[in-house]
Amino acid sequence: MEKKKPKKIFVQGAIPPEKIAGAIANHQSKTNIGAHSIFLGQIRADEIEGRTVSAIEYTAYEEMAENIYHEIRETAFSKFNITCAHVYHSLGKVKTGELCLFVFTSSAHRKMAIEACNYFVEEIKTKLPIFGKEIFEDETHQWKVNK
Amino acid sequence: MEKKKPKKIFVQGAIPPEKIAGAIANHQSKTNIGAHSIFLGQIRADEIEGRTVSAIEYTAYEEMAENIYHEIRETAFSKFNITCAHVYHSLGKVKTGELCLFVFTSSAHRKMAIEACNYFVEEIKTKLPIFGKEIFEDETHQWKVNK
Amino acid sequence: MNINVKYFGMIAEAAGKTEEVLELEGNPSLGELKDRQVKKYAIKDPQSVQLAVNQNLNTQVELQDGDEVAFLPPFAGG
Amino acid sequence: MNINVKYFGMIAEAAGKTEEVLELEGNPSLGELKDRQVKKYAIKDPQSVQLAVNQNLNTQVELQDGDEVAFLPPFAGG
Repeated sequence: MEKKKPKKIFVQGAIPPEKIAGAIANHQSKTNIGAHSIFLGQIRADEIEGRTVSAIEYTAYEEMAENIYHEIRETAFSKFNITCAHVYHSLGKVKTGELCLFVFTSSAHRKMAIEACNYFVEEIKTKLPIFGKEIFEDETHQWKVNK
Repeated sequence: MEKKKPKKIFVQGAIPPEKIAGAIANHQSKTNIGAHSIFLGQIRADEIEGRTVSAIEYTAYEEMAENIYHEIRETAFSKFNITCAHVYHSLGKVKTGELCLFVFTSSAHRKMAIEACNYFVEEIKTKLPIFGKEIFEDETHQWKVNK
Repeated sequence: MNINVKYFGMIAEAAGKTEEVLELEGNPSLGELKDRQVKKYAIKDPQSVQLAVNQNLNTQVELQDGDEVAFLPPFAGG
Repeated sequence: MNINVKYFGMIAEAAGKTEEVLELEGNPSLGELKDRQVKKYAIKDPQSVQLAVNQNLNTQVELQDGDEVAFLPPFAGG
């Protein structure tokens, strides 16, 4: 049975660029780090049958997502020689051009940071129970499905 | 013969985290972007035979580096379906914990952004005539060699 | 037995609610519970719907009184 | 002929300068120029030193009057 408290990954609304700068600045005192890898998901203004996406509204089965994220995180730390990893995903409405996902991994060397970042992104996209409602400019909507 | 003006990649001193936030913010109006991939190089306080690195002082054969970077960039845009790419490398002294390399690629989808970012990082490390003097806390130094 | 059911995304939209407590008779299997709710709320594309019992996607479990069963449409994070 | 020579990194340190103009007699090859300067400045680990002629690493060229030849130690960007 997992006893550790799962890390929080959800934030309300879009992730501001300043949060990313803050996360980077927080790691400048960790002088064993040589490489950071960052992935950002941004909302695209996709056009679907003549309608243009203006925002995605995210919901999640939060407790389950946090527990699964905790397992992903444990696996990542056992697979990759990383010093730290931070993941944030939006809940609620995120407008086109805004950021909904922020994955940040750090390591002494580039290879591990990059591989761990990719691992998190793939696992988050496929394993976390997060749901997205694509809202069009005309207020209609459809449900997003990851490919 | 290449006629286009090469992109500037060198900046004096460390790359501040705010520059990264600014670059991200500048791309929020590009609503065809769905994914950003970022790589950051940070100066490690490596200990070598009892001496600890306190900074790296970078120099470069600047004109040649910019011309080669231009070719790397052209190749990257032909290989990967990316919307934009930005690369900055420090010249002069960068202290431990500070950032010396910032690679930023964007695409509609994550795979292309990530692959292009990795491509830039590998090419920059192996092909650009950039030289690093590792300065130790006792003011002695040695010359860095990429592995 | 009482089952706490949660609905997400397009399923919550179809059901018109995000959760409810079902009083079930005769120890139905998880598959029977799914079929029942799919019909009741006309949930589309039911083969794309995953069920999680107490946050676990393993569906080889028998339902117990007090279980939390979540109806999960395709994931769309990132 | 006159050759503009540039030195970088540990080579500039060994040479005590970052550039100089060499007046060369008898059309030396690039290899001969390298050997000459390696000896002159006691440049260490000469097999790790690359030469660029007019910013080009292709060393299958004949030196021409006015060429820029750069002595490049191992790259260490990033």
